[in-house]
Amino acid sequence: MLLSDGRVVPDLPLDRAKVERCRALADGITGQVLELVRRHTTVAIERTALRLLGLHEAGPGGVPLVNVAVDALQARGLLGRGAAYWLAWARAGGAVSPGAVAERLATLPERPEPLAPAAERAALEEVRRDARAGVDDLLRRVRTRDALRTELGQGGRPLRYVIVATGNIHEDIEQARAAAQAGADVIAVIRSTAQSLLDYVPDGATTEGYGGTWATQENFRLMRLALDEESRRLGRYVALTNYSSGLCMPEIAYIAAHERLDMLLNDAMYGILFRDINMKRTLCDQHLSRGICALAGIMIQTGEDNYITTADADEAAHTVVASQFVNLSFARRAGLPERLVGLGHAFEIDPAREDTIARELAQALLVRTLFPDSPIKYMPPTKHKQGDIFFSHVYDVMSDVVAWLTGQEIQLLGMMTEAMHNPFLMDRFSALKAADYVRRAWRSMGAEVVLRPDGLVVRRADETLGRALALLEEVAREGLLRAISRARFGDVARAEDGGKGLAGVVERAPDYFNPLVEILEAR
Amino acid sequence: MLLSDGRVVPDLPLDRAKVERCRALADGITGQVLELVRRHTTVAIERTALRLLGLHEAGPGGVPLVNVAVDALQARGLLGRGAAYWLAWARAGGAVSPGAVAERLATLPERPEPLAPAAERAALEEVRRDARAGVDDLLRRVRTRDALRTELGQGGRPLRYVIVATGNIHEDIEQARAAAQAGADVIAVIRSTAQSLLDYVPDGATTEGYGGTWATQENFRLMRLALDEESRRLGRYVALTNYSSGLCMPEIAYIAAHERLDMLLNDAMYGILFRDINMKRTLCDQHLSRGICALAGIMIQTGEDNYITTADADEAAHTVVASQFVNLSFARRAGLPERLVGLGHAFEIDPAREDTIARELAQALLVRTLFPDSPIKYMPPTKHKQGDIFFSHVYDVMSDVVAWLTGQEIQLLGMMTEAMHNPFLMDRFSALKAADYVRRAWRSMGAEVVLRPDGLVVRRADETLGRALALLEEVAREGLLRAISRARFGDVARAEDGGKGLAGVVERAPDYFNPLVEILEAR
Amino acid sequence: MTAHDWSPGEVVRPYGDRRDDGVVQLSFVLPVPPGERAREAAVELARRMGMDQVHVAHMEAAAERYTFFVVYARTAAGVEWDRIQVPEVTVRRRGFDELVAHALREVGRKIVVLGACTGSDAHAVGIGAILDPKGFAGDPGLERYPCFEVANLGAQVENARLARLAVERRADAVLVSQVVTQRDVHRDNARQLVVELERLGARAGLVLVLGGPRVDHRLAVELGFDAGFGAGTRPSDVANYLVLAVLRRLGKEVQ
Amino acid sequence: MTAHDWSPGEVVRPYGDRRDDGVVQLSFVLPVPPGERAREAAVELARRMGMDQVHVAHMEAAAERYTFFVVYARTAAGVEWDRIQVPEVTVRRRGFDELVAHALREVGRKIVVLGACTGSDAHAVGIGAILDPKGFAGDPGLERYPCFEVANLGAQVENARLARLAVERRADAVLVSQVVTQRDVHRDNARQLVVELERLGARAGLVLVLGGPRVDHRLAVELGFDAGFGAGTRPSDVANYLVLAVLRRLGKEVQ
Ligand code: B12
Ligand code: B12
Ligand SMILES: Cc1ncc(COP(=O)(O)O)c(C=O)c1O
Ligand SMILES: Cc1ncc(COP(=O)(O)O)c(C=O)c1O
Repeated sequence: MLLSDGRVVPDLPLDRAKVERCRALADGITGQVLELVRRHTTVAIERTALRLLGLHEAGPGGVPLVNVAVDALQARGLLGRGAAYWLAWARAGGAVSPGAVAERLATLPERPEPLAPAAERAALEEVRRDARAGVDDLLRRVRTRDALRTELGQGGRPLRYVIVATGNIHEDIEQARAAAQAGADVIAVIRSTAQSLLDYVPDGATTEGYGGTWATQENFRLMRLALDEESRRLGRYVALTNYSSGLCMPEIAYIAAHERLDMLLNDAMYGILFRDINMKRTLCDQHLSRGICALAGIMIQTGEDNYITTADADEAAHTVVASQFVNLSFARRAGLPERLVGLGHAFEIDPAREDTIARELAQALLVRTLFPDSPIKYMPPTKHKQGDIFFSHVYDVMSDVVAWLTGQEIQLLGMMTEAMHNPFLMDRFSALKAADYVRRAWRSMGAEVVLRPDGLVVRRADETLGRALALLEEVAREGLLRAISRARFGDVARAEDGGKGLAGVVERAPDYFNPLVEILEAR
Repeated sequence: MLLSDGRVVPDLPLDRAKVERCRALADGITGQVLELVRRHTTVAIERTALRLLGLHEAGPGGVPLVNVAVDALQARGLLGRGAAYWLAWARAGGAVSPGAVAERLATLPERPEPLAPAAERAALEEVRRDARAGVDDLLRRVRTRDALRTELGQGGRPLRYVIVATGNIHEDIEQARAAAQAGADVIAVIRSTAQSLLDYVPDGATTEGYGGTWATQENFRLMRLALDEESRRLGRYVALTNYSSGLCMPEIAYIAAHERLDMLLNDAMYGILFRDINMKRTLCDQHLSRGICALAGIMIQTGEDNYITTADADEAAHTVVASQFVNLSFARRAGLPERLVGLGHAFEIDPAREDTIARELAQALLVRTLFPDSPIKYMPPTKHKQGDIFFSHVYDVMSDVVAWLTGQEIQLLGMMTEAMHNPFLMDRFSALKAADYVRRAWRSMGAEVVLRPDGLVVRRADETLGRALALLEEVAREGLLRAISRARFGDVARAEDGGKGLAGVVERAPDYFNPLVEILEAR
Repeated sequence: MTAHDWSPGEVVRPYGDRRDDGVVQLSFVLPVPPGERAREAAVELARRMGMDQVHVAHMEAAAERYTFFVVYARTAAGVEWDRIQVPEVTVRRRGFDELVAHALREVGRKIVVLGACTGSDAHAVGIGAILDPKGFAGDPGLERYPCFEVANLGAQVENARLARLAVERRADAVLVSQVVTQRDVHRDNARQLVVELERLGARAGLVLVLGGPRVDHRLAVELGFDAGFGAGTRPSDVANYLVLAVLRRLGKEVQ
Repeated sequence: MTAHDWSPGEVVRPYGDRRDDGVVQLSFVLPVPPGERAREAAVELARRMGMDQVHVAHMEAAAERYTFFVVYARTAAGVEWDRIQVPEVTVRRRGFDELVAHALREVGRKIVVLGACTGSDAHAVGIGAILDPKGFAGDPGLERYPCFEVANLGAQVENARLARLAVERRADAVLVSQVVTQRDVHRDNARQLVVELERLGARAGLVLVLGGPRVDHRLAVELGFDAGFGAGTRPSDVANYLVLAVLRRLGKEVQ
């Protein structure tokens, strides 16, 4: 198969009918969920709307104004109307500055005085205008990002994606620069361990994190500035990504867009399965977060790779594929074109087994072939990494080979110290050097290799597709929520009203008002 | 192609006519040389004959008796008759013990009294009997080796070949055992740097060597005993190899056979090109050494891999192939069946270049396909190894992949510290662990991969064969000696009467007597 | 002298290619650009670690101001084998059936086990490998043992909640997994649980076990746990330990 | 503080993932079987090398009585950048043509260069890379320079013979390659040449250069040579040095 970027990968014969059926089933599955999504809003969604409307800063004690406001509204059971409505209401009441607005919303009476119809219409119109202004501003910023990317151009495919995670944004910047100098094309700043469970976005530049660095607007800004500078110096655009995930999916998407991030890890189910976040909450949040990514041209990356860290990569291969169909469908429903949906998968089969390369090739080629227009993101081995860095390095390099042969678009580089700690500077260097060698050495092999038609690889790919189809049939029958509660993905079972953040899900009132949603749905 | 050991490698279409022509040319080339060989003997050849006839030990000052005797004979210009003749002569004169014989030969008068025809006939007959007895004893020992190998069986193909080279035989033994425990199938004890230029074989167990351990009969014996024991413990036969190379090729072959070595590095031209040994000398010596290997069922391994350490592996690929045809022809003329001729080649293309895998695959597959009955020996990268052990380890593993995909029979494992020092215990361990993983992971890929008919690999292989043919045509025209003097192999030029050891080459007298040669030629 | 006649009491030293040569391989990055001076700095650094015959095998720019080094050197350091003290979780290992029978007989009821990966640590696979039926590396998990009543609370469990549940469910043993160790978050987190349990006066009555890839027995004990298990632990190791420890708690010293 | 405002005078320390964290990676083998005790021995060993926060990342049997370890730890060691003295072969580098013109003009004749890989060392590629026309890494070899008259004697050249030839051919410079370094054979071998040359009273009149992958300037000087070149040397480095050194010998200090 000839890829859009000119690379050639071995042809993988697929049963088109099966593929079409999978897509159709996925659309059915997400369709059901979308109804639920449209009937609800969440504290995160409302906070996002308020951010767009100017409530950026944090108040005393670092509590973001949007949390002050939204928590109060929810406490009074007023959130169903939409925080933007109450902002309009507060403004009509004379509150002007963000602080004043938050203050006013935080101190609403039991039954707030309704506005006169005309005043209300005027107030909402003004808020709509502000929202559009906010969006226009956002788009201006996004265009500068796109302009620089086009001006400098990016590295060859697959883009080399590495992680920084010192916990200290300044040290992160130093290492991101070093990584870029060593050849990295994408920098991911890993978040602090606890962040996904926070129902607010921390504020300001941070220097202490656990297993990662806090995702804050200021940290985003500082890192992107440093990368702009480094990109210019290197004459190669270095992209930045972070996580729109956890309890603040849409807010982070908005902040990220504002600070010109290029990509975001954003998965419709990751939070549910791997952070035990309530499913309704995540499903509502992901939709808006993806709408924002669509608006801002941010490429999302899904997290199916995670499934095979909890489930067995060999047996659960089909769950990855099934989930990708669902994730893609959710994304398209949020307005994302396929070229912005970086479906994720990984090289995770236990290296103690035999013929792992044949199966990894089958999986990687299957995903590549199923979703030709998606910038597929390939993850290296992680779960079976050993403290033996020499072995782990070799193990990573095998995934480099498969990534190259199968024409992945974005390749997260494995670290030989994966089993021990977040990457050190020298780990990234060695990983980049090895990946470089593999790309050079295997250059034309994707075009050289023809797969035996009745061979292991071809049969395995077909079998996986078949099992993915069967799983989708099942999920379509049960409905997604039920399926998740039955551990259909990643061997993880989550109850419909279990998990964190359910309290933050609210029925929309008939007169629910959210100008951001209006704008996104109007596109 | 289905290999005799059951492995399948990608099919490589070859022009049969070209192949046949190469074989024919090689036979022509070696035919000419054999005439020269038959007209001459060398001090090494004569020493070997005397060893067979019982002159094992070393005299005072550790000088081997065979050297005492042969040097004296040559000094008096009597060597053309054959040392064995003079041994018969000395015996007839009453010298019995090896010491006495050596003594007598060392002190021959100017014109030794000729023996009466009858006495002479009797004396020579007796020596012939002794020679046959010596050979029978040798064969008995060889059979015990073969019996143990059959009893225990060897590891899977490719056999994993590692080097020990501490300089101290006792430490070598310790490390050989450790390597065997870690999975090695073949142990090569590298010789001390200087040994190939010594015109005698040192004596006894040694504990000091440079870049290797002295090859002595006692060292051979000690190592083989240790490996017998280790093999039994592991239930897997671990083979031993050393070098029949340099100025003592046939002597070492004889000693090795006696001590039950399984293989020997033995190349018809290596000594000439890489040790600057006179070509006549080496060409004569290699013939007898190979005759002995044939007799003792020792698998030889040729050294074409060395060419591409001096010449550019990419440009000189065809010289490797051409030389293999010649080496094989020499071996067959010495009575070696193809199954005992381990032709050598290597993964040596500069890793800084592009598409090295395609070219390495082409080369490895070409050699494998050209010589289906030879136990091909594959060498890892060496010349372009770096002090960056992490990179070098990855680089080695790529050669593991190629070795596996192309069904090599014996694989010398690359060491990540190749650029620094002789292997450490931990280097071998990591190499074996990685090779193991590659074999497991790529298990069926040889059968999965079909090469594009008009692809890089296929075209490159055909081109190399074509250039090898052209080179053979040239060498056939010029004659081998001339060709070598014109640097046709390994970019190294050697003069016909330059180099070391020419003085040790002697015309055979019409009545030249050498019972060992008689026995070998009678087979 | 070869390792084959190695005997305790000797000083143990790194082995490169001959006994006691003290060879070690190092790699590190220095925040300086490559060059002769940087090389010399690397050599000097190794010397200050007490090494000699320092060979800088590789020096390469890992970034503009950072240089990656690979070094081989010899250390004079050695350790006296006898002097090494290791606190080990030593138990007479019983087979599955034997252990179950023994436990049921001696305890007279099922041993209640609570397991969780605590704090913000979301790594559930490790604790799952120990508790869930499918176990680890073919070794069945604790839920398979009829002598245990197991509840795996999963990951991200707050210490306070875990302590409360331990009391409510009258747990005999609480198994805690800690996988994220950056900035020693696992230490604080583990200690916090001990505090919580003590607050509820429940610590003494419990067998408290810590586990994780960067955990060892010594660390666990130091943090106020009864035992610690590290990378590659098999459920059967834990099962054997638990039965013994619980019996001890119940004053039954039977082995 | 980041490397970007790094400045000499500071103490340079290994950089893992933050400035001055002192992180180094080690690997080594201990001649003992794996186990808790072996692990502790590895930890203790690292401590004796002055490291703390020692993490044994991996312990595996490399053979029955040998255990392979991978260790990450932090060293307190650091080096003062200013204090580092490096003897360097510093030459103002000239381009090919400029150098040739300069040499021919100042010397007034070709500079006679003899090169060899001496003793039993058969590694001819290194010296060939410096002398032979095709050179190294695209950098042409000395034979390409019209200002040099080069003879590459190849490998395995006895020191006595090389010394004799140096005198006979009135060599201005002798280039020696040493690649095999086991048991310090290269040191003895290099020293031997110096002795031979002195015996013939020829040392003083010569520029004597040593090279090889494990050679550096300091070592060469220590062995009685004028300069040393290591791994990755380019012919042009050597050419520039030779012209300068020969001119010095001829009492012409021109730069
Ligand atoms: C799988 C995985 C994940 C999955 C977890 C899925 C899940 N539900 O468990 C996902 C993708 C969600 C994940 C996320 C993160 N991870 Co993670 N993850 C891993 C990974 C790749 C494998 C861990 C694993 O499952 N191992 C397999 C199990 C069986 O092994 P084990 O845990 O060691 O358990 C064995 C023993 O330790 C012992 N054991 C373990 N627990 C217990 C308990 C008891 C009582 C006993 C007796 C024994 C015992 O028995 C087990 C069987 O032998 C490791 C890297 C690695 N290879 O170790 C990184 C790793 C642990 N993750 C890491 C990090 C930093 C994170 C993140 C914080 C990154 C981020 N900022 O996004 C996040 C957030 C997670 C969080 N909030 O805690 C780091 C931790 C670094 C450190 N030293 O602190 C690691 C080491 C990767 C790295 N090099 O950066 N991760
Ligand atoms: C090629 C090679 C061989 C070839 C040599 C062919 C030939 N005619 O040269 C063959 C196969 C014959 C060979 C044999 C042996 N080799 Co060898 N060989 C190598 C290998 C793989 C590459 C060396 C090479 O050509 N490098 C390329 C050149 C361009 O690099 P270079 O030599 O470093 O030269 C550069 C610089 O150092 C400098 N330079 C070098 N010399 C000089 C001189 C001057 C004056 C100047 C200014 C600069 C300069 O400039 C050059 C360009 O930058 C090395 C491993 C490695 N990767 O280094 C082992 C290696 C050198 N060999 C080794 C050994 C032990 C041997 C043997 C002794 C093994 C044996 N017992 O059989 C034999 C015997 C050789 C002998 N008698 O000396 C060891 C040496 C270990 C040690 N530290 O002592 C090595 C390191 C392999 C190993 N890890 O064991 N070898
Ligand atoms: C899709 C996705 N989101 C988020 C994360 C990171 O976890 P958290 O959201 O807890 O920071 C990951 C990490 O693997 C991921 O794959
Ligand atoms: C065929 C052959 N002979 C011999 C040797 C070893 O060299 P020497 O004979 O000098 O020990 C090698 C090493 O590469 C070789 O390939």
